[in-house]
Amino acid sequence: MQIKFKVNGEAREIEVTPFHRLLDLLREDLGLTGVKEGCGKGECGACSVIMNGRLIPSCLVPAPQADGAEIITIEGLAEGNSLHPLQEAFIETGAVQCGFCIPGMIMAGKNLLDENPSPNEKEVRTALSGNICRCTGYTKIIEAVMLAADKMDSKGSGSDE
Amino acid sequence: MKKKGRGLATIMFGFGYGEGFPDHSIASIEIKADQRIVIKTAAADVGQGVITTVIQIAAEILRIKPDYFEVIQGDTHTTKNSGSTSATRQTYFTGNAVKKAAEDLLANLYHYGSMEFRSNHPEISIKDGEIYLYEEPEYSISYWDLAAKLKDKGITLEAEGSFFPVTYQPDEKGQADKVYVAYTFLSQVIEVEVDTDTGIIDLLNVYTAVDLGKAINPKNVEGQIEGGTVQGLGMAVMEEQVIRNGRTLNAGMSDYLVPTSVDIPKFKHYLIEDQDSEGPFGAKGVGEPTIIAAAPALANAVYDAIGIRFYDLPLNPSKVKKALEEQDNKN
Amino acid sequence: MKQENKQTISGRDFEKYFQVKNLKKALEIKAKYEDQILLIAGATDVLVENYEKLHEIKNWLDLSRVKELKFLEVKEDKLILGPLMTHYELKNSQRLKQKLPLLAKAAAAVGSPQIRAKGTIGGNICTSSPAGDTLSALLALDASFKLQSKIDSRLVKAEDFFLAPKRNGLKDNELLTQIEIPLYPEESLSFWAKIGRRKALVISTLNLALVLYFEQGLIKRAGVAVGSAAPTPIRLREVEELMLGKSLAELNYRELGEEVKKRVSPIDDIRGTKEYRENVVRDTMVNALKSIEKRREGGKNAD
Amino acid sequence: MSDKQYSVKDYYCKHTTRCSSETIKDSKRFVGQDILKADAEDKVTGKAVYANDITFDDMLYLKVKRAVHPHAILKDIDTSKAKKVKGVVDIFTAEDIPDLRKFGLIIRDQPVLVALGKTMRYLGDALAVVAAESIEAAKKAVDLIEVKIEELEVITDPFRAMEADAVNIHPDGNILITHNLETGDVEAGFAESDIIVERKYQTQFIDQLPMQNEAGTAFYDERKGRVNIWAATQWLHDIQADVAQSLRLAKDQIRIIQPTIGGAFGKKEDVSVHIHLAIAAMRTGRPVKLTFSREESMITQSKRHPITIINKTGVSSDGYLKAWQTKFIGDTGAYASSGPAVVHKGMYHATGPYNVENIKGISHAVYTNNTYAGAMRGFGTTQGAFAYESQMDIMAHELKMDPAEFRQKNIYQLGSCTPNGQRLNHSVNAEETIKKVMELSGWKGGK
Repeated sequence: MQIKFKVNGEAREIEVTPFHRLLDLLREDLGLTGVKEGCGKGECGACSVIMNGRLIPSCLVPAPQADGAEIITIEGLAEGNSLHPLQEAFIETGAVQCGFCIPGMIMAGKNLLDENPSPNEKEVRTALSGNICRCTGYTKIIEAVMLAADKMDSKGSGSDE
Repeated sequence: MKKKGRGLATIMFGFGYGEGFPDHSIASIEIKADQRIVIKTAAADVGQGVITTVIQIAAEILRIKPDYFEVIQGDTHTTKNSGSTSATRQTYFTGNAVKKAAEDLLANLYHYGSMEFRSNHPEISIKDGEIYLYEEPEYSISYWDLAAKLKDKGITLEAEGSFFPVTYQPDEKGQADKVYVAYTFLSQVIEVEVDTDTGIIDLLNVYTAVDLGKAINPKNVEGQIEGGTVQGLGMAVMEEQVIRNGRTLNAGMSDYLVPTSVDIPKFKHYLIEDQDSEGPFGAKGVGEPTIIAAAPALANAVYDAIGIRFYDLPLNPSKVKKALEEQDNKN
Repeated sequence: MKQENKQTISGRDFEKYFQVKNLKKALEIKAKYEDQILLIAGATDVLVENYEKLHEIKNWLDLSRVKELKFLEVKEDKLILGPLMTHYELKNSQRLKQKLPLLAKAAAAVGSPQIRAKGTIGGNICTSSPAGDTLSALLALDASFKLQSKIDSRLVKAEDFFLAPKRNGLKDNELLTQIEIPLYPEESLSFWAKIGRRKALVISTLNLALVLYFEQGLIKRAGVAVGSAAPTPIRLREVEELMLGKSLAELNYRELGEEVKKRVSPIDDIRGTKEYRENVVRDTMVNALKSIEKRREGGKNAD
Repeated sequence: MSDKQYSVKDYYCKHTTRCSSETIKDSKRFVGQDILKADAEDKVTGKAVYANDITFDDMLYLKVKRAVHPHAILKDIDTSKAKKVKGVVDIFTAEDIPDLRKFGLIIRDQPVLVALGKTMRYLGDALAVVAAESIEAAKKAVDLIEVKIEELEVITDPFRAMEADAVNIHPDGNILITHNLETGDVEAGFAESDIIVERKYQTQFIDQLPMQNEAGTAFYDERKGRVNIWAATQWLHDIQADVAQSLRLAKDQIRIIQPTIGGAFGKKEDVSVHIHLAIAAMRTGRPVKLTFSREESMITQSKRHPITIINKTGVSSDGYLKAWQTKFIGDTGAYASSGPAVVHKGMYHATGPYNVENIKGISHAVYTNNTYAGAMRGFGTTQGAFAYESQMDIMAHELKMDPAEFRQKNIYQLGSCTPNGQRLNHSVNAEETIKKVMELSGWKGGK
């Protein structure tokens, strides 16, 4: 079946089948390999993308459910050569080790900051609780999201909805 | 009811393969005319940051900003053996190999630089990618221009370094003069709160002091401490692959649990840097030591909290609650 | 599209995918295909269950676009919910938090932020896992489920709906179309707890829901239900009855905990031992009562 | 055979990394500074290429048929139904590749494919590999492969494995390796001890659980006679050598290119996808990809060793360690992997960083039919530390002494000697770590 949707602002039209997941569609058909598969069962968060304004596990979305949706992946965050404040903050705080969880983590961070531009630490922790990281022990990732909130706040670009 | 406790553990870790195993690392560095300095190493960066570490070491020796460096990594046909990313060995081994290559290259910068200026080594100086006459700094040549000039003469401005320290295989009683290249030491205090109703252990604070010789990149060391400790705490309280009759009962992340962002404690670290090791700039390895103290420190903290000693890992809620019930029934 | 459609390769049993927009159509399809079609809404349970064999599914019925199944309304003495309400929507609904904080709290404990954004309460009910987080809350709140077929509909009490692990009273031609929860006039206080091996993204080792309705200081109604402590989530009517007509001061919490413990029949599994669940369900019941007592004393702001 | 030419360059140059010094304060010194990670920008933008992100047109997908029983003899394997699945290009078993050699990190005891009449020793053993046009066809074909076996006793723990009547998992018996440790006179040490504590500790199977599962892509360059493999590994040249020897190729005929690695922690030391990829690439002449699911990764690849540790320690009433006797029994599972090195490394560290004159230890790594155990962060010493640091606290408690004070009494100093007889001549600040951690945590002593 044919579906239409928007990925990172670009309209796409593509033939899909329900046994392919949104994850497969993004990675294999559209080459958006920043979206990662860590478990395939919604238990790790590596495949998280934002669909219609909500953070969702793309491994648990049959491709046809993306029809008409607006999707943002990690590839859609930077504008040209200028990184999103979250991306900058992850680099600056040393929050990146192997990097496999990072795209999903950053999307979870973005989803939080879209809804709550100045979260406290507890809110950050909760917002990231669906994303497993095995390398960092989370501490610097939490710092990164807090730092990004500050950056966006001071830029006055806290609300990019 | 919630009961607080704290526990201490002190550990050591002999790193490198040791035991007489031929443990070595080879790396090379080339200065290119197009303003790049290329490090080639097969050392696998699994996220710990060896790429960044070797750039810092080479930049330090070659007296030029890290921004010019590229690391070409991991190809059996273009890089030589750097050994494995294991045994907490890459900073020490590949770090030293890169340092030696950089030193060789630095010496050659002096050598070719002195030919350029028709002067002797002590009369020239090197800084920020420029070779210049000490007394007359206006006479200078950049690394890149030098590399270009040498290239015309068929000379590549490159060097290879290797590090191959000796250890000995222990005898039948496990004895030898040198079994591991060096030891890292670490102490950790962990504070917990045990919920006596549910047997769930809350992780509150972790304090770490590590004797690591020298932190090449302190932030990355912190990342190792936090990540390693959380893995160790996972082992202490929740992780277990349950294999019964050869079959894994929890092959998947819904039942093989590791800590999440809401499970982790807060951290404070102290790095002890005596720069007294044979590693680059006195550095010792730190990757593995960061996981080791967590489980015993936690078990000791739980004992402090509830007076029960556990001998089997992990201290999962079922185990803790069962012990609490038995304690209750005794009293 | 540059990507070649590989439909011709076998190993893919897929035939039909119905993405229906209204309930009537959905019921027609369900009547026709009965158990030969896979229902999805949030898809969070179904895709996990069928991981590695999605290609073997022949027919799909996707309810996610049936707008008439997504609502939350207060109608006189009851709150009614469409099964497509996501856990995220329930957790954040001001009306639900005000009317039935117990259910909002249970919804907030489901899975992870990602799962809550996608998973629905209808899915949680129809999957009928003994560990389903919202199910103990629904049982304690005396919820009923409207099961509808092309021809007629019936209302089934939550406590009669769950039959066995992942089995329920839905017939092959029926869909769950509405959840009804009575709103009683009395002052009520509730408690919900999820016990797991970690603090997030975890399947319940145990969950417990308690709601008490007070009239002049006496317990007029009560709801007690537990999850992951029996083959299905269960409501404990006998324990409720022990509390009726009494004030909190007259209750023996420890005894009530023991009564709960007596009535569960958990198993040993990877998430906890039978013994663990029995003891913790007892202590959690005690905590639930203490928590309600505390809140009653210190003004009745729900936790 | 495809006539398309594939190039290593397709996925080669991308793995170059640059480093930034923008944020450093003192531009003259780079060591000891928080230089930003060189590879972080690629990772936060989703540009970093991991093995599973590598795709070629015309690529085949592989799926492995694995053991159906943890310990059994393979009597028959029938792939005829599987071969009929449309989209299946190739299925191979050990019978199709007669000269395969075993592989392994230290001891080569692991079959690439279990041959007829040979034994499957755990559920991760490979019986056949399917190459198909789609992953679904490969999965379906794997399900249609029929296997007949003769079941053997499943050895579930090392204590059963060491009993005389237990069936041998490998020809030389179930004890893979034994090590001893002895210095001083442990009996004399116990004789002069005032308190003796003996305890038994048990650790569990742990999965390293790197976020990235095993994955790889490969193609065969017929002109050069070389297989190019992209797959994460912790030691390129060692895997290259192991793949080459198992296929009886020259080392140069196997080229392994390291993509970005999504975590390892010891799990990516062993061969995983590599040899199957190489065989399939050579047989089909097409690019091939093999990706493990999380379940497959957990069942098939190495674990942290569960180790049973018995510590008997003697201490004088004034708090000095006099004797330490220890025994380590590690469950190394079905294959050796790093097992020959892990368990005794734990034992070599059995006394922790404490001065003990009289030490005696023995360690065994023992085969079972569990998933094989290998390397994981700490390499046996993580298990050992749980035992020795628990033991230290128990002794402190018996002595009614503050645990920190008790440790400080016995802690290594410059010139101390390890249980192996290694004198520590430089960089020994173990005591300083205790002092600093006490300061940091506000530890005041007592107890």
